[in-house]
Amino acid sequence: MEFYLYVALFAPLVGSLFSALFTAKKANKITGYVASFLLFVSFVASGILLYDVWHGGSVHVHLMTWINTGGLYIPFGFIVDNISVTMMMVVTTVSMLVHIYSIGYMDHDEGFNRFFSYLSAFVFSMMILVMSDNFAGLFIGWEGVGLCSWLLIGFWYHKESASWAANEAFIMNRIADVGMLIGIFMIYYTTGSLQYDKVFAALPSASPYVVTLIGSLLFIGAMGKSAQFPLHTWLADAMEGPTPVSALIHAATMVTAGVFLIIRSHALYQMIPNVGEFIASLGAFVAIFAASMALVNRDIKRIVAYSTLSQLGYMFVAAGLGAYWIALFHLVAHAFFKSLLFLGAGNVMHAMDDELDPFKMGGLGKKMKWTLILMVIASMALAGLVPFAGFFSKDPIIEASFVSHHYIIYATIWITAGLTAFYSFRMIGLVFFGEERYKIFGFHPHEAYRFMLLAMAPLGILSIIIGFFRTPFYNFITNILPSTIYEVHPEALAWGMNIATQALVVLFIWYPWQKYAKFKGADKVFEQHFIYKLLFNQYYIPNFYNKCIVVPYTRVSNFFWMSIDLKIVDATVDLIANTLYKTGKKTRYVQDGNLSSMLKWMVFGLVFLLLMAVAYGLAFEYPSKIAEILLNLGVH
Amino acid sequence: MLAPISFSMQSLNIETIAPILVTIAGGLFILIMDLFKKDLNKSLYVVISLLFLLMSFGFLIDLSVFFAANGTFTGFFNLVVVDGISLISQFIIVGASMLFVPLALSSKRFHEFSYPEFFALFLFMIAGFQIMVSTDNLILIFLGLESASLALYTLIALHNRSKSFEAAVKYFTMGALAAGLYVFGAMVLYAITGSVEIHQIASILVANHYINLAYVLIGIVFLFAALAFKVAIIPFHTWAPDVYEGASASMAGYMSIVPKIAGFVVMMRLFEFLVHSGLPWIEVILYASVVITMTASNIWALVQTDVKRMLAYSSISHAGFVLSAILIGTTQANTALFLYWILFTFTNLGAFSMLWISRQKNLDKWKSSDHPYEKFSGMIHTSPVAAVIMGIFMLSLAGVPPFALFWGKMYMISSAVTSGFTVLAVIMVLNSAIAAFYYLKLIVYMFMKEPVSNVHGRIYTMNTSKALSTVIGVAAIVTIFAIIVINPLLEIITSFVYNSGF
Amino acid sequence: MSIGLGHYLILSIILFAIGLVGVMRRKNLLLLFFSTEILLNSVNIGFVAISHFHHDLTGQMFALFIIAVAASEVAVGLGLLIVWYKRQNNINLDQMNSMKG
Amino acid sequence: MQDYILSIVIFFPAVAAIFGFIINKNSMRAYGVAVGVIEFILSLDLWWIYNPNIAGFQLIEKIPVIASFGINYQVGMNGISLFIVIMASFFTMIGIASLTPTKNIKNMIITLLLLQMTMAGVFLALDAMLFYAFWEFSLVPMLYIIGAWGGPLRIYASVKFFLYTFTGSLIMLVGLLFMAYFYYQTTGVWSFSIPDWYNLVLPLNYQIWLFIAFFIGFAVKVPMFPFHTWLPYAHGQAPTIGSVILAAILLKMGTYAFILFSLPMFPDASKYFVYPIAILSLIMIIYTAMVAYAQKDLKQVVAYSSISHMGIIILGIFSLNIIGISGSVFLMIAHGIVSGALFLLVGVIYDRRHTKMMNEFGGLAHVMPRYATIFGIIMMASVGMPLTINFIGEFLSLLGFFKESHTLAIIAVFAIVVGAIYMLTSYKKVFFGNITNEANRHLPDINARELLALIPLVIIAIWLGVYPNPILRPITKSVTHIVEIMHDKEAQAGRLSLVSNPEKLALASQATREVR
Amino acid sequence: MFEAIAFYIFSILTIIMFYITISTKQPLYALTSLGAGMILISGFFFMLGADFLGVVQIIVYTGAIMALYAFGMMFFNTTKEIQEPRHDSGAVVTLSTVAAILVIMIFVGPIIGDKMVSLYPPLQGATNTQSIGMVLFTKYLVPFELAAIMLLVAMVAGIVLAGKKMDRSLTLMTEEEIAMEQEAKNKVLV
Repeated sequence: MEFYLYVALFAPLVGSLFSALFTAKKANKITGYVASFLLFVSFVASGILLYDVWHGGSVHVHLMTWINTGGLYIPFGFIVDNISVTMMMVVTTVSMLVHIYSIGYMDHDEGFNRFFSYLSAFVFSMMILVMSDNFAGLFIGWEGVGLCSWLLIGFWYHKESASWAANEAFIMNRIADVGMLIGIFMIYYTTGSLQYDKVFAALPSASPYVVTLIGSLLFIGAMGKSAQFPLHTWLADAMEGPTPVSALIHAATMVTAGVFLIIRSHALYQMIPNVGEFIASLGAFVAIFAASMALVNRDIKRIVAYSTLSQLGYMFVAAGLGAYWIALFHLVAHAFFKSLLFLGAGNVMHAMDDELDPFKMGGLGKKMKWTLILMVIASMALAGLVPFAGFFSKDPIIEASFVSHHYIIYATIWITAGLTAFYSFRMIGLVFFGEERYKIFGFHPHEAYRFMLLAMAPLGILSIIIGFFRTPFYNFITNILPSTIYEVHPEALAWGMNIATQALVVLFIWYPWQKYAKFKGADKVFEQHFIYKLLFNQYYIPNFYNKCIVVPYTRVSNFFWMSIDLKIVDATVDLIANTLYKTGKKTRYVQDGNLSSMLKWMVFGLVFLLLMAVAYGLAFEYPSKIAEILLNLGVH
Repeated sequence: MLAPISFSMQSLNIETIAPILVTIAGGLFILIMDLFKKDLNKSLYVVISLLFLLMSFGFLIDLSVFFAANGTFTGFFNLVVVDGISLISQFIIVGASMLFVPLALSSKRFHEFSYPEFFALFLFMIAGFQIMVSTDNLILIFLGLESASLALYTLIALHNRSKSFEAAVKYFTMGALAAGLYVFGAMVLYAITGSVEIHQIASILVANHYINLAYVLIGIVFLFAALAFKVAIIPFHTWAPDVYEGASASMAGYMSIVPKIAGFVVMMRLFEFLVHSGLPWIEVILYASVVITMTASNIWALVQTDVKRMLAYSSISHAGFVLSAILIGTTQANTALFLYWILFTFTNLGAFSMLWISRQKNLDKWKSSDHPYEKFSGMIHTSPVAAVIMGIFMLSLAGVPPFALFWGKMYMISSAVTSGFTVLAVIMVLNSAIAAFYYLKLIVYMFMKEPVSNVHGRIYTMNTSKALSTVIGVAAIVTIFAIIVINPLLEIITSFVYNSGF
Repeated sequence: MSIGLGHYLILSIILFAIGLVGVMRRKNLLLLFFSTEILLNSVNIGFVAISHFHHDLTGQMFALFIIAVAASEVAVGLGLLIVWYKRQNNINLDQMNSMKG
Repeated sequence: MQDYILSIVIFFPAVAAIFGFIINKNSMRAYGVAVGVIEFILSLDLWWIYNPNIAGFQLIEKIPVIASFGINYQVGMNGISLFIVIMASFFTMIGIASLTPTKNIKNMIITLLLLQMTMAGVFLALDAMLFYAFWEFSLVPMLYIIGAWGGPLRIYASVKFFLYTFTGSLIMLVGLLFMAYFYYQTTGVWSFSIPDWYNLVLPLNYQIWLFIAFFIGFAVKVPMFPFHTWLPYAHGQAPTIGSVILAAILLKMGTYAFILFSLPMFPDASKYFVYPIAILSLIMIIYTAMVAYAQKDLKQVVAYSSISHMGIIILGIFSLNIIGISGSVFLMIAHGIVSGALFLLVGVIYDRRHTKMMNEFGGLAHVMPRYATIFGIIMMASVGMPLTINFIGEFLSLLGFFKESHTLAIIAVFAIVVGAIYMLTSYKKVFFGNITNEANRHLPDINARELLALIPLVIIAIWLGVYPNPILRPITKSVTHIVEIMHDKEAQAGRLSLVSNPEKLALASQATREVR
Repeated sequence: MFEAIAFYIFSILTIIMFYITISTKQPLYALTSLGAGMILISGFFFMLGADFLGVVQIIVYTGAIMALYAFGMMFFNTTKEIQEPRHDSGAVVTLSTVAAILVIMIFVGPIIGDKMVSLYPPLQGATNTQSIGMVLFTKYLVPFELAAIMLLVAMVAGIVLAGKKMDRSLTLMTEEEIAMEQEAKNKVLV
């Protein structure tokens, strides 16, 4: 099985390097094909591993030693167990499809080869992240995906906004990584190892305080990668990257790494339920917070991005409440339907020459039937309609929060479920139905390439059917994850709740459908409303960050440089030199070249020495008398 | 009627002054030669001087061997003392003179070298300095000092231009004042102790427990002032920059070494017992002198615009640095003084010789001073070898290892450290840092600036000849490879200094 | 009242001080040289007095050599003054300041 | 030959430099490259000869120089110096190879070769005086390089560089002499041999003063926070090659000296000063990173980034444990490679445009994609991306220091944020966006000569990031030895004496010439 | 008593003479008073029994040195009144007075010389001149010879400096000028 592990891991790297060879060359489809094929290989290998693990196997390899010094031992070790193989499947599947899709999407881009190089590199990093058997390896992948995310967000580097967003994403992730790194230090410090198995074996004997601290610190890392509040702003801005990137990285895989981390460390988080509650609360907050912003947004990709954020919130709710398997399951399902949604949005963008404002579209459904269908499937899955994926993955979270008596969380995410439906179908309505507003702007939309749609198709299918695999998945995953089942009792209540949720969802699908599918013009009154502005401006958080962090940071930096470094530290040094030099300049005319004054200097020196000599001589000779005189003068 | 006095020739130990006699004989020989045949070429006199100096050097070696075997010995009624420090300092004096004499063979003609008397006076001067270091009798010291000084004033004036006259007159006048101070100091000590021999003065004072300390200190102050004038300790230094500037570069280089070592040896003899007397006053005064001399002259050197004048101030600073050895007064410190001075001889003489070979006679650009910094601008492009050599001398003066002077500095600082003068050591190194700036200034001009337009590289070696190149070559080689000779030097000096009780 | 060593020494010191004043004040080099002679002479008195009161000849020796030195100095000093005077046509030391700083 | 291989490594370049005077100007570069290659091969040979079983110094040569004062020509290497020497010769080699045609190239190459001698000398010297001599002399070639080939402020910069470091080292000299004196007091013999000094246990108050004296010398060289202002000038004005060597090697002298002197000789004082120094390091890390962010000159950014990274190195050293110190040593190498590469990269655009101001550029990724790629890789190494060389060093240093103090280490970890901020913004300013300045429209991409210099660096930066063991293992071995010395001394702190279990330490001073 | 009177008269006169020397504006007065002062000093020498020195003082100082100075004065044409600025005499007087007072203050006290052993006492039954001769040619032989050298140096120096060769300066002439001069000289010889 080791062989398959290495194939799964390194095939993307090979693809990346292969594409990298052509980066300076003209766009060449070969790179796309090769990279996609290698991803397929990786997918197959992952599948084989899944088969193996499904049957109770588990692969744990040790490739080589990475760092070994002074009692610290970190190998390149990889583990394929139930959790990682699940993630591998998700990653390889979505990546493979996105790769294929990208061949079409990036068709006319001159950075075609470069794109595939980055994309495959991302997959490789993600594979390391999920397969590593220790925290250091995890961190390698963690940073690796961050790097690739930076590269891909800033892929169109000529756009100021793109490069800005790339840097923002990277730096914000870095801030979170500080927590992560400290957490890793803390783990090493506490347990003396970074291997998962050893760490989790040793942690129970550590003090609860330390464990809490470690849990919190790791979660800070997770917050960054999964864009949880308050580090969420980068995700929306990251939509500057090519759409397949958004689909792969900012929906399906990378952003879920935070959730993966929590799931991976479930042994740790089980020990600290209070941190878990915090995670869940934050998740719930982010869920509704992001959904609210999605309600009014005028950028289809950003809407999807906020929805991703919201869904991540759900996952954290589940993970925080200890329902790890549910979190993981939602992660899987979400990966499929959300990437589908993004790819659909990509199709729309392609058709509209990169126009993103849904208010400039409308009626695209006629020209882009397949896209419409796929998007609707994805949106339904997202909204959690029966029998789409979302229903099987998201509703259990709501139930779990109810069952564990977190009613506020429950209420929050229940409402969020409605909002989810609202913004999804607002977008569908605005984009695909109603008047063909795009004509005013002179667009000529067209359906995407056939194979792009074909690449999306599996995702569509999965979005529909994945929900039915919940039970097998449960059986499979609970081999290592805690097998808590959250069932609402009595059964009637469970049914009632389900129906209520469905009703809510349907209501919130119907309302925007009503409103936006026949959209005529913007609701000016509403747009002037405070809440609209608040939501539209993302609660003014980016502004806040800009004003309270970016600008002050720049100012303080300038201050440090201009006022402290140059004017104090450096000036002090120069001052010493200048003082010496100026003293020299001022006193050099002591030597005025006149013989008389030269002689006077000599005599002056002599007299001065004489004074000293006499004073000392007398003091030496008549100490008692001098003491007496001094006493009379009042000196003691 | 008085009985005739009789003493055997043997008892005089005439060999004690053999090296001195040889130099005097050399001077007389030249004078007599001149009587018979005028207008002989200066090269002849150079060679004759060298030969006599060589003979003197040979006698010194002879005496050293004897000293190494038997220890200190005296001659002429204990008037002439041959001990370690007199031998080492005579080695320095004669050796430096041997390096200096060939500088007369410059390719340009300068006034002083047209006189045979120049060489005669030069040899008499050496004899004077040799006398000065090989006695502890204040009278003989005085006579040696004066005869050397009088010759020196003349040698400076013989350069024959108004600046050199000005220099000579200034030096002379101040020298006369210093002579007055010296004899007054000697008088005071004589009044107290009834002796003019330092070792007797010391033993009487110690026996009387420094009774009437104020008198002693007054005498010391006057003597110190006179000697401080000789070695240019602030505030008795004021002659130095002007005289260095007025004299020819070769003479200035010579003056920075030989008269000073003679002065230091006398100081060493005088202060040897004082610094161990436990009188804090002596320590304080010397301490202050050391610190002020090093620092102030460094600061003044910073702002000079003429290289020779800068080197004058730097020489004052080096003298201050070396004075710390007197203050510390341990064997290691005294050893360090000589080691330092030997290394300084080569480096500083080299540096001044470099100035000497670049001496121009009539370049319109640089009329007011001989060696302004601007003259050396971009020297690396026009005259690379000379620039590199000059750079090495500057680095050595600044105390950059592995060049010669670093080892002297290091050993001197070590002696301070070893005797608990930590603060002094720190001041010493800080001063080295200040000093580095002005040496660096010349390097900056030579290596980093663009060459002055219309100046041919020839001007930097205009005055050179084979002899001068040889001297510079020797100085440069010793400066670069000093590390090889340090160990034997150190061993010899230590044993000499230690065996003479310093 | 008898005259002791102290008296002579004090005289010597007073004369020395006069010499110092002269050395510092005189601007004419020739007259400046006069003052240096005063310095040496004052010391001579001291030496001879000490020699007398201590019954020791060293002081007289010293005085003798000081006289010799004084004579030599005059020769050299006048020589220097002559060359200077030939070149500058004055012997005022205020005119002698081409080097400074 | 192997017995004297270290001397050959040290003096071969110097001899070659002297012969360089007679080489014709036009062939000088070829000569320089040839000498550089030979020197590099010689230093690689050191790695081949290196015996991994010896923790202390090996290949020791000892020739008395000033025997009566205990100064010897003593050289030797351990796992720490080995790699820095290799790196030094490597940079000299590629530095000469990538030299752009400039005036007086002959002088430049001769100077570089002399500089190589001093660098090898500093890291291989085992006698404190020899060390000091090389340490000081290394200033001279650098002074010349900056002063003669630098920018408009070159003279100010070079003189400042020289005087500042010179002053610091002179104070260190006082410390050295004191140390020798204490050794003399204890044993009755003068010695400047560092392995001998390792046997000396000093009372705490002595240690503290000596530590301070050495610290000033090292801190200026590193340069540590309040003493750092010469560095931006030096880098800003120096020619590319000067900056490269300055950043890659010369700065490491200071940190290397901390490990060579401060830790094993003054273990108690080191412990005593951990917090003050850690705080200085933190200031270096955060403050200079912020200052770097404020820069407008790309080279200054890299210069300040150097200071920031040096802060992490210092922090790692003063973790006083094996992980931290090993990490620091590793980071020295890493920072050498990365900052050297960065300066070379800045030199590439400087050669083309004769300006380093970032606002002159923008959108360079369009016209110089290969250059942008390499810059990107090196930049990512600089910000500590895992699987690049820097990460391992930073990770270990910080991890090591985390053991010492949680709070301070936590602040220090913010280095990865502030580092990313200035690096990425600078990168964005230079490479991203559209070409705004027409002068940049037709800039040629990186050429073969520049690639020749950079590609090896990129390869090393990644190779050692993925597989650090070949150098981390020897480093750990030697660091462990030093930490053991510290512990042994701690056991008998207090009196001026020799360590009581010298048989263990005897290994250190033993002339071990095991040849493989 | 006689001794005291003589001492005080001589002292006062000497002081006045030397004061005139340093303060007068007439160089001739200065010269004369200096000579007078020196003769008065020889008086002290005679009073102190140093006959030989007294004679030497008169001969060397008044005879040789004064004559030299008189010659110099004529040469420099300084017989007329000289102008000297007086702006900074305050500092001068202060410095010297302080020096004098300091030293005097000390010397008012007793001197340890009373207990001192004489190292070179005058010979019994010999005149002062004889005693001096005895010491001078034994103990002080080397200084005596050296003094001879010194006088030789002074003589050579005086001759060289005042000589005609100093009138032109090779230092200031260019090499070409020197060569031309040499040629001219050769021509004359031919």
